[in-house]
Amino acid sequence: MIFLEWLNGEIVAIILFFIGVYGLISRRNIVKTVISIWIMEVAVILFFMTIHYQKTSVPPIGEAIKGTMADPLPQALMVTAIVIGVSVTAVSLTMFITLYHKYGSTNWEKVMKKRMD
Amino acid sequence: MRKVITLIGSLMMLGIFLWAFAYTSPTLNVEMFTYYTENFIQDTGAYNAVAAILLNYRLFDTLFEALMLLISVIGIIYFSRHGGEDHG
Amino acid sequence: MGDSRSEILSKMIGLLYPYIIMFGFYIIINGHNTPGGGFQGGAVLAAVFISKYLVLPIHDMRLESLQLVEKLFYILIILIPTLFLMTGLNAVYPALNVYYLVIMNSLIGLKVCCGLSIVFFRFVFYESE
Amino acid sequence: MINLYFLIIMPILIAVILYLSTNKWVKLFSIILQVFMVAAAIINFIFVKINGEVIEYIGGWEHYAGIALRGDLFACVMVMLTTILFLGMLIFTYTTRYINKLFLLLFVILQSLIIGIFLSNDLFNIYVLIEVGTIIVSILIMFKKDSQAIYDGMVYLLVNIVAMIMFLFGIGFIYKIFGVLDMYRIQELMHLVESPRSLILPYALLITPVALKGALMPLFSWLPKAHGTPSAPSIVSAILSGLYVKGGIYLFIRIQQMFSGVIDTSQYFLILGFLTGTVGLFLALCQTDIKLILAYSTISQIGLIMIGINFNDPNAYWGGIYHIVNHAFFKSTLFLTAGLIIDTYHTRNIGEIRGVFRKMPVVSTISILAILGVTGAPLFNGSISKYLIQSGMQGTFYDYALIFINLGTVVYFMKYITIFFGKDENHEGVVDKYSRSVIVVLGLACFVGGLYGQWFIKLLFNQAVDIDVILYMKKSIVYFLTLVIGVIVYRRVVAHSKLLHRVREIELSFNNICFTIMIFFSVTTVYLMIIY
Repeated sequence: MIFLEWLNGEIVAIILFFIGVYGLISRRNIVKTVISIWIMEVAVILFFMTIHYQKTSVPPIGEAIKGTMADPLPQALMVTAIVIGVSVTAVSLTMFITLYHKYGSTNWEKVMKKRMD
Repeated sequence: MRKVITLIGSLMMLGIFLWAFAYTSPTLNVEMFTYYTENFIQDTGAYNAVAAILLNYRLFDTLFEALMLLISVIGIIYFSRHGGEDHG
Repeated sequence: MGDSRSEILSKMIGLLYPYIIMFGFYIIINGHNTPGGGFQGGAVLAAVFISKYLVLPIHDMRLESLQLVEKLFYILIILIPTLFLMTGLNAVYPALNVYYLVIMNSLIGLKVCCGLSIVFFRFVFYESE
Repeated sequence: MINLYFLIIMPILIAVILYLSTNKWVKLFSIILQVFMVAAAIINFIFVKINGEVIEYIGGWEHYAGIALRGDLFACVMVMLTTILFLGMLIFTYTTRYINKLFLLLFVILQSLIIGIFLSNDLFNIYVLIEVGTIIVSILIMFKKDSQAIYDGMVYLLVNIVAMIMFLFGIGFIYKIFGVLDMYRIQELMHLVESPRSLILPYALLITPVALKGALMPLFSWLPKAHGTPSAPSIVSAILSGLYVKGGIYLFIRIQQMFSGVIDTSQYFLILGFLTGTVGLFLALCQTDIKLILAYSTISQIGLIMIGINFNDPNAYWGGIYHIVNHAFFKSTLFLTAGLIIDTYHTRNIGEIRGVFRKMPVVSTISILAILGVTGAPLFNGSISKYLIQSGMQGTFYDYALIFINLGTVVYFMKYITIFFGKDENHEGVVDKYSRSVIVVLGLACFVGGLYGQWFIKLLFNQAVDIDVILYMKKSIVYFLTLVIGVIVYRRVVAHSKLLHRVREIELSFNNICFTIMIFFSVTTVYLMIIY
């Protein structure tokens, strides 16, 4: 399985991150923008999960043999990051709905042009 | 056409990212990891290290995280087409 | 919207209710010893409100009172650690820390439950038209 | 000494309680809270000035396990500035209609978030604070519902969220490498790094969002949207332009400090600072909306600050830092007076506003004081900081670059100043006494900050700078020459130019803004990979 050796969590996270970036810079649909942002968020969460991870790691609960526990800090940070991400997504979707009803379009460029007039 | 150009652009950025990533330093220090896994039970009395971090060590983050939810609820009501004016 | 509900779905969710509530509170109260915690349990508890809506799509949820409750919980969430942790009481009475964790987890769980329910109901009531 | 966490927690707590109460005197209570905050910030400043830096571990967890708040002199000065400005803003709007409980809640929470950003020493904590701040700001800039600019708010929100995801990614790399999140500890551990190359990726990931927050050259397109949008109350614009942008500059200084010794990018950011200053002033020249002129002027001044703090010279550095403080005063004064003028004339177009001086003499005088400050007239605060920035770079390219930027500043303020002349009979100018006293105090601060500039720098930063009288006189002569040339340039070139009108129409779409963020990131990475 040499092919899978380099395909670890970090690389997957980076590739996912750039899928999100591609979505951001090429898609003009606002909903797809929000989805892309969430993909980037997930990529970062995945990256955090791989920090200090070993194949023998056990969950950070209870007393474990020294050195085998997974790092609890990234997990705690990611609980925070997920809550923040959910809040941001909810707010931006509400804003999108209002924007859609005001300008009648889901396209960034069209909305921008209508706003200028 | 635009999609092809942006695809190539994203791939180039990915390439630059991976280029820099290849030189990125390995782990140099794990002092927080060691500290948390060794001390959290004595320090906090919790058996779940994540809960210990969220509520004891990094409580300040948790306060603002809860604040974030509060603010986003206000934001959702405020940005909505319906209502919001009757609040506050 | 309500017409397309299936009988089976509403019956089944009706049966599942108490278990969801129990599961949510289990996650919250044992958050300091087992996997879980305030945020996770709060999300599960919010599922109760959401499934209640699926069973019985009523539109008379009082969102204002939920918001009020959420803010009251938030005041407590700030006050309790300020009085307990920042004053150094936790170093003086380490035994109290377990109670502190349980209380904080419950408060955060209930607050998150309120917050997520409001978000859900705002979208269902107002934004889905 | 008042505990630092108290400065952050207490306003939030009181704001939420006030929001829930049904008391009529909510505004009065929030002003009392602000007075207390100013007092607390001053006490802390005096304590830190006498006893040196304070580090406070929240919850008492040492060994970097908890979050640390760091109160050094710079942070304390910024906190003091924050509290003073917020007190001023709340007094300014004491009688305004749209200030309801919700506004007060958000505004006071924003204050404690800004204080948190200045005091926090933990990278992830800063991330959380900025994220909450972003949502609050996007609500605040759309607060006046009658002229709601939801597009501007949405672009502001999403652009900042994208940038902050990059910041989070950078934190991930930092944590993976150093195993801590405390900025001082990371700085201590920097010596473990073998080659600068191994830190390029985290550095670029952290500095890109910070440059966006500080509105550097290609990344400023969100700033005019946020600061110049019609739906933003003028006190929100004043706070954003005077203070919130400085959060970005402040973080920039902190992060540069953190990586100091390993990665040095001062040349890169010096050039970017020059570009920011130039592009900002050209765009400011093109605008006809008075709020947008001020917003782009902020970008141009940020360029100046960046030149100051990145030029390897102590005088220039402290000049840049002092310019942060000065800019907070004169830009908030300008935004407040512009808000009053807009309220009177019901238009933002510079061509339709005439005769402000006759109608509102106090407001106009204060505006002119602030404009003299911003353009660096002798004896005003801008002149001291600009003198200090320039004094270290005698005869270099940047010396002339600064004179050029200042010339541009004079030209676009010539355009701004036209609103004060002429006659207008149609509108009634009413300014209540609260607003008037606040702008008078802020405007006089511009003057006092210039007269006692040297003394203030000594007081605030414990830093002795010497101002050479002859050189200062020379600079004053240069200023007057600039003024004359500025008037000529404005009369001959700018007033009739068609090109400027066309530049005004250019606007980046959301996709392009994201593209510029990624380009900035990639260029930074490639630049660092080449030089190291």
